[in-house]
Amino acid sequence: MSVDLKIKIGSMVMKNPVTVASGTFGYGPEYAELVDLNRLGAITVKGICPEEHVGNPTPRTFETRGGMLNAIGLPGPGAKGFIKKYVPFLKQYDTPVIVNIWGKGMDDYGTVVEMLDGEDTVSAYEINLSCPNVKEGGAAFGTEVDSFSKVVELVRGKTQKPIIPKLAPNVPNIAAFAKAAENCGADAVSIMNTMPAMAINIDTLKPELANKFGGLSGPPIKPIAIKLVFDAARAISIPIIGMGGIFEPEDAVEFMIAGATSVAVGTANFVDPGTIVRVIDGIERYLIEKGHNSVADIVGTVKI
Amino acid sequence: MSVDLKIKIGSMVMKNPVTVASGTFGYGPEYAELVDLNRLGAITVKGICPEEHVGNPTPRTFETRGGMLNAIGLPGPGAKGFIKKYVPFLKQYDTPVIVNIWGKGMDDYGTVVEMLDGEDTVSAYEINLSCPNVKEGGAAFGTEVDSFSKVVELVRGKTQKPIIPKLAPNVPNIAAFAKAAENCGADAVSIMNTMPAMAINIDTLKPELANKFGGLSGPPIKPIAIKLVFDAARAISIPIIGMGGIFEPEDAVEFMIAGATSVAVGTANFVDPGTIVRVIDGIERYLIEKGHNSVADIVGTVKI
Amino acid sequence: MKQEKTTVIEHHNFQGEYRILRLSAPATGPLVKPGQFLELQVPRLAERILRRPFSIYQADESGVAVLYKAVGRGTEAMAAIQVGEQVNIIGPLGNGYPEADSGKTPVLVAGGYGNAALYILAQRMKKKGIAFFGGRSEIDILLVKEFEKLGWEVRPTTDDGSLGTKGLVTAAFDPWMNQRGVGSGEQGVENIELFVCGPNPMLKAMGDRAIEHGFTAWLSLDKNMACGVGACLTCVIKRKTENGWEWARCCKDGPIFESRDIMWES
Amino acid sequence: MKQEKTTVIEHHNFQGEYRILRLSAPATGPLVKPGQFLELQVPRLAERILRRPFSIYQADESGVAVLYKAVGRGTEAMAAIQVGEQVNIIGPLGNGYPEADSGKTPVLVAGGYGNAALYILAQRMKKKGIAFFGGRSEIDILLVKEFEKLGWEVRPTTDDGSLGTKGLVTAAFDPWMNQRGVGSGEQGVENIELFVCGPNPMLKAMGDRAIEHGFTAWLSLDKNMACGVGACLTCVIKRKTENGWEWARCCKDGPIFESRDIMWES
Ligand SMILES: Cc1cc2nc3c(=O)[nH]c(=O)nc-3n(C[C@H](O)[C@H](O)[C@H](O)COP(=O)(O)OP(=O)(O)OC[C@H]3O[C@@H](n4cnc5c(N)ncnc54)[C@H](O)[C@@H]3O)c2cc1C
Ligand SMILES: Cc1cc2nc3c(=O)[nH]c(=O)nc-3n(C[C@H](O)[C@H](O)[C@H](O)COP(=O)(O)OP(=O)(O)OC[C@H]3O[C@@H](n4cnc5c(N)ncnc54)[C@H](O)[C@@H]3O)c2cc1C
Ligand SMILES: Cc1cc2nc3c(=O)[nH]c(=O)nc-3n(C[C@H](O)[C@H](O)[C@H](O)COP(=O)(O)O)c2cc1C
Ligand SMILES: Cc1cc2nc3c(=O)[nH]c(=O)nc-3n(C[C@H](O)[C@H](O)[C@H](O)COP(=O)(O)O)c2cc1C
Ligand code: FES
Ligand code: FES
Repeated sequence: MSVDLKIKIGSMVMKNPVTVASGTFGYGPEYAELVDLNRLGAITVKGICPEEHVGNPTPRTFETRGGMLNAIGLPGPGAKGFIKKYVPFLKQYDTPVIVNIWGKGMDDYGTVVEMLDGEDTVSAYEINLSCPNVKEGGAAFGTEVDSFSKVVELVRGKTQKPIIPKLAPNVPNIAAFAKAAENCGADAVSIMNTMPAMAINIDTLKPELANKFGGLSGPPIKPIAIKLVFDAARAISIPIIGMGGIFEPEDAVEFMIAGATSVAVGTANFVDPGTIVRVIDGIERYLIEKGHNSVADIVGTVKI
Repeated sequence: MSVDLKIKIGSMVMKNPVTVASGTFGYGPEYAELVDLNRLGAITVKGICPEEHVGNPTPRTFETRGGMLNAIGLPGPGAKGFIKKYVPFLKQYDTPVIVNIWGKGMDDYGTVVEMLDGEDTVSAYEINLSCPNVKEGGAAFGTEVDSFSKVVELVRGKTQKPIIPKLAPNVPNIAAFAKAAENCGADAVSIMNTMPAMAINIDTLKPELANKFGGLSGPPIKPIAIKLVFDAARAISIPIIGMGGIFEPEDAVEFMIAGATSVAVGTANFVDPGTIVRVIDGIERYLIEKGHNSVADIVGTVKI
Repeated sequence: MKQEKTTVIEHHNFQGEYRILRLSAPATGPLVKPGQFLELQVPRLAERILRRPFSIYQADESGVAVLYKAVGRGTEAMAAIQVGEQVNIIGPLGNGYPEADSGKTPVLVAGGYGNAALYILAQRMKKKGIAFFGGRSEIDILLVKEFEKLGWEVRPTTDDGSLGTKGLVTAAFDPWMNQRGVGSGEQGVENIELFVCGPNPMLKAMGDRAIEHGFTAWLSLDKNMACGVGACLTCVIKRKTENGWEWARCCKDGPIFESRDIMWES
Repeated sequence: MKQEKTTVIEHHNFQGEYRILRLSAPATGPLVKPGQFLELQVPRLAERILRRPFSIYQADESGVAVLYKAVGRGTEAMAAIQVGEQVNIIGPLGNGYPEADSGKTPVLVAGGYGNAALYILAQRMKKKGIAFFGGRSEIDILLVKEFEKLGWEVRPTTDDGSLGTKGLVTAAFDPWMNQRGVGSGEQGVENIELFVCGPNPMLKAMGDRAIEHGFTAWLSLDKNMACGVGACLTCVIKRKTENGWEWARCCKDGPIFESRDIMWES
């Protein structure tokens, strides 16, 4: 029996619904010795802004019960650096590349797209409007529908490629953001970014992260992410890329039943780089076992 | 060496900073064979509204990685039932009682206080404005500053006893709610209620909870709660009751360093009913070890 | 009700996928009534935090034993429990079975680990009667010899016919019940008292017969639990009241309910 | 770099709180360069998910060994690893030490588990030299005989004076260094090459001396890690560039850095 794992995000065709969560897979080469990059539905690279950015001081991560906090702070080579250092490498693979973009101010979001848009290797943009770890603004954009919409519109005006706003989880009304994204011409939304969080060392009295706060990721947030995906799915008809604590194929399937067309493996890469392939194979096995022909057969099928 | 564990929430004196999270300790008698109720700083009982309420169908809870979801739906005997069935029992103890109150509509919040206020055994009210598991409104009040403030003002007008609004975690600006509570005359705020969440069975395609959604509690949410307490503490000068995943004394101390004057043990009661006493003793031990005389010495001492 | 740090005295395979875990628990053991249960904290249970409930299979002054089947994460992790290690329990919990009516013929009906839960009851009942045990296959019918040794007549049924009557437990129970007939005095069905422990469909089938034929049936309900002590309101079932129904907690108000009190949900 | 499901061949106490874990790892073993490390997934590590990094203490065609000290949750849970069980590793990771300069006198400086990390280097170096090992007490000075058997001269120091010179490792190293003097040709300090592995203050002390006296010092940096492969940007340190500095990843660009390249943070 054969099933069709292919899905589409706007004009981007993914050979299967599984990508990686931005920031957990570097820019591609880092895991290339351990993971066959041709197997992935898409490679999502770490956040890129127009200029080189230095990120936060260390410690940048901290392990919590069952998960982790990070406040990496979006260090990166900037758009030019990315094109020079990583595009030649990424070109070698038969896998679409989603570039996660961010800006210190509104304009940056347009600028970075202008700088990247000429590269065929760049298949789509994921717009990070929800990073809890940079002071410059990312987070604020993600929690007010107005400024959120402005950024999405701005990016929409700059490119024909698919654009995928990434939503913040710490809002009471995720559906409003999903709907705004759809109205502004987004091709999909990503749900969710890390959850704002903090840990304090009770001996030193200092936060465990140099940045004081960070984002919680991994298994602890999965039930939160499933709820957000479900809420968003009922409000929009564009696809959702679901993520948050996906460690097993069953987690990915749960996201899809909740309403995600595609899923991203994040923190699990650190724990077991084999997760991505295991998840792809597991989704296929689930579809076969349940007698489905395509991914669409299970997306949003939760019975309520 | 002796340390003073006493704290005050408005006019209510607690012999130590540790209470229980509403809904995880019944109305008092349930754990009385296992826990010496005279040891607690205060007993916080399950949510009470004016009339008897039936709550949600089952399944009402579901275990997740490291934590649990619940959608109990606030079943309870109503104010009269509470007074009849539980007040005589609670009277026996030398421990203040915080009654968690909720309403199907705004008026209920006033009504339930009117019904309870004559009871000396009721020492304070925790106002549940953030239960994710009842359709009737609780949740909505907790995520809009205006309606939130109206409820707090209404309750303030009905009683001289301490009132403690309980804040919802799924907002981008917890400080605004904390500040609103303070401005409306609240004596403290509780942070946090459970995080809206969901789990879906991938074989039946049905949500694991009969109510579809529920609230995530336990260790997974602790880093989220610490951040919310920290944010709120910087905005207000009334005390905070911190909760979310407290399982060990060190967790409680972390909340206090983040800015909580008091802490509540919730889900941990189910896992180990000895947690409360262990936490009380552990806080005392920490204060002694670090050479402090009182709880106030560590509240909000995080170095940033 | 106690919370006790117990020591494992014995832990071994019993039959098929069933295992016996015996704990030194001098605070808990003496308090046990048949039909009560424990909330056991599974050591080294990765990624899950709640306790697991188990009926008490044996109890005496020195401790308790449970007989359990590996069905999931928690019960599978229990396989690694070593003799000599510490296991934290809360118990005994729940109401337990009431005193048997000495004027009636006691009948036990069980499926799966239900046999275990009824064993301590059978041991302590003065009057002995008949026991109907159902299971998928021979391997699922537990403790037949032990019940016989106590003086009980055991009638097994298996889905595959590998032991006793082929079929559900009702395939053996119904003919026996019908034979006694209604209104035939001491021998009549209204003069039997059922003690049932097993999967919900079995409980319901027995409860329906009890109501139809006017005998008493004490059913041990199995609902998922979180706290086990009545605090969280997870484990509720609908119990009939004069005007309708109310929630009753299986862990505290139960797990034993009389068939007429239960309002079954579809 | 491989991800390999290895089998535990050997696991035992070595000395004090140090233990040796030997793994059958035919894919990983042959690739190892001295100074590289593994990311090991600790079996049954409750409530924590990340791997733990360990320097490779020994490696051959058939596998690898690590020598570790129980300092926290993960390393304590490792004590329960049984011979015969599976352990998942990713490795070898990091750059490893460069080929030693054959014209120079190699000097090893280590503290704590650093001795282990340098052992495989000492083994594989053609030219032997002198090794300075520091520790709190005698029990923390590892592998002295093994290094001596390889032809190295070992000079231990301990904080409490229970073995060798009393004091920090510098208490033995500094007199030796001063005796050689600067500019004295083959014997001069500028003609030594240091390979250092230990706690950060020791690395910095050795790096400062290297810069001051003009010799080379390869330092193995110990920074908390998450991914271990260069993807997450957790483990960064400041590396000097022409115009200032850039972040370098200890797991990928390191853990070995030359002292002149490091910009120490206060
Ligand atoms: C009062 C009471 C007494 C019990 N006595 C015994 C006993 O003596 N021996 C014994 O072997 N078991 C007994 N059980 C059942 C036992 O508690 C469950 O098998 C156990 O909790 C399953 O845990 P797990 O982690 O292995 O399964 P999970 O991984 O949690 O679940 C595995 C499967 O079992 C189902 N399941 C989980 N808990 C229950 C439950 N309480 N009832 C029915 N299905 C469940 C799940 O839905 C799932 O399908 C009793 C349950 C109750 C409520
Ligand atoms: C490249 C590299 C090579 C290493 N080689 C070895 C080795 O060969 N043998 C060995 O015993 N250990 C080695 N370590 C250190 C080892 O990784 C830590 O001891 C281990 O991760 C601690 O895990 P834990 O869960 O036991 O401690 P945790 O409970 O996580 O922490 C316990 C204490 O150790 C501290 N700690 C945690 N991780 C580190 C770290 N990476 N460096 C310093 N302190 C830390 C914590 O801050 C805390 O104070 C190496 C570390 C690195 C980065
Ligand atoms: C170390 C780390 C770095 C991250 N960096 C980024 C980033 O650059 N851009 C972004 O949009 N999200 C970033 N994220 C968030 C992830 O893409 C993802 O949304 C989140 O981790 C939830 O998924 P998970 O639980 O599977 O990790 C990062 C997460 C981690 C753990
Ligand atoms: C089973 C259960 C029932 C709860 N019922 C209530 C309630 O009635 N009123 C309320 O304000 N919070 C209720 N809560 C929320 C807790 O009081 C607490 O805010 C939350 O569980 C976080 O703390 P924890 O992680 O320590 O459990 C309930 C939580 C659980 C797990
Ligand atoms: S399990 Fe908590 S009330 Fe029964
Ligand atoms: S640990 Fe992830 S980049 Fe080094």
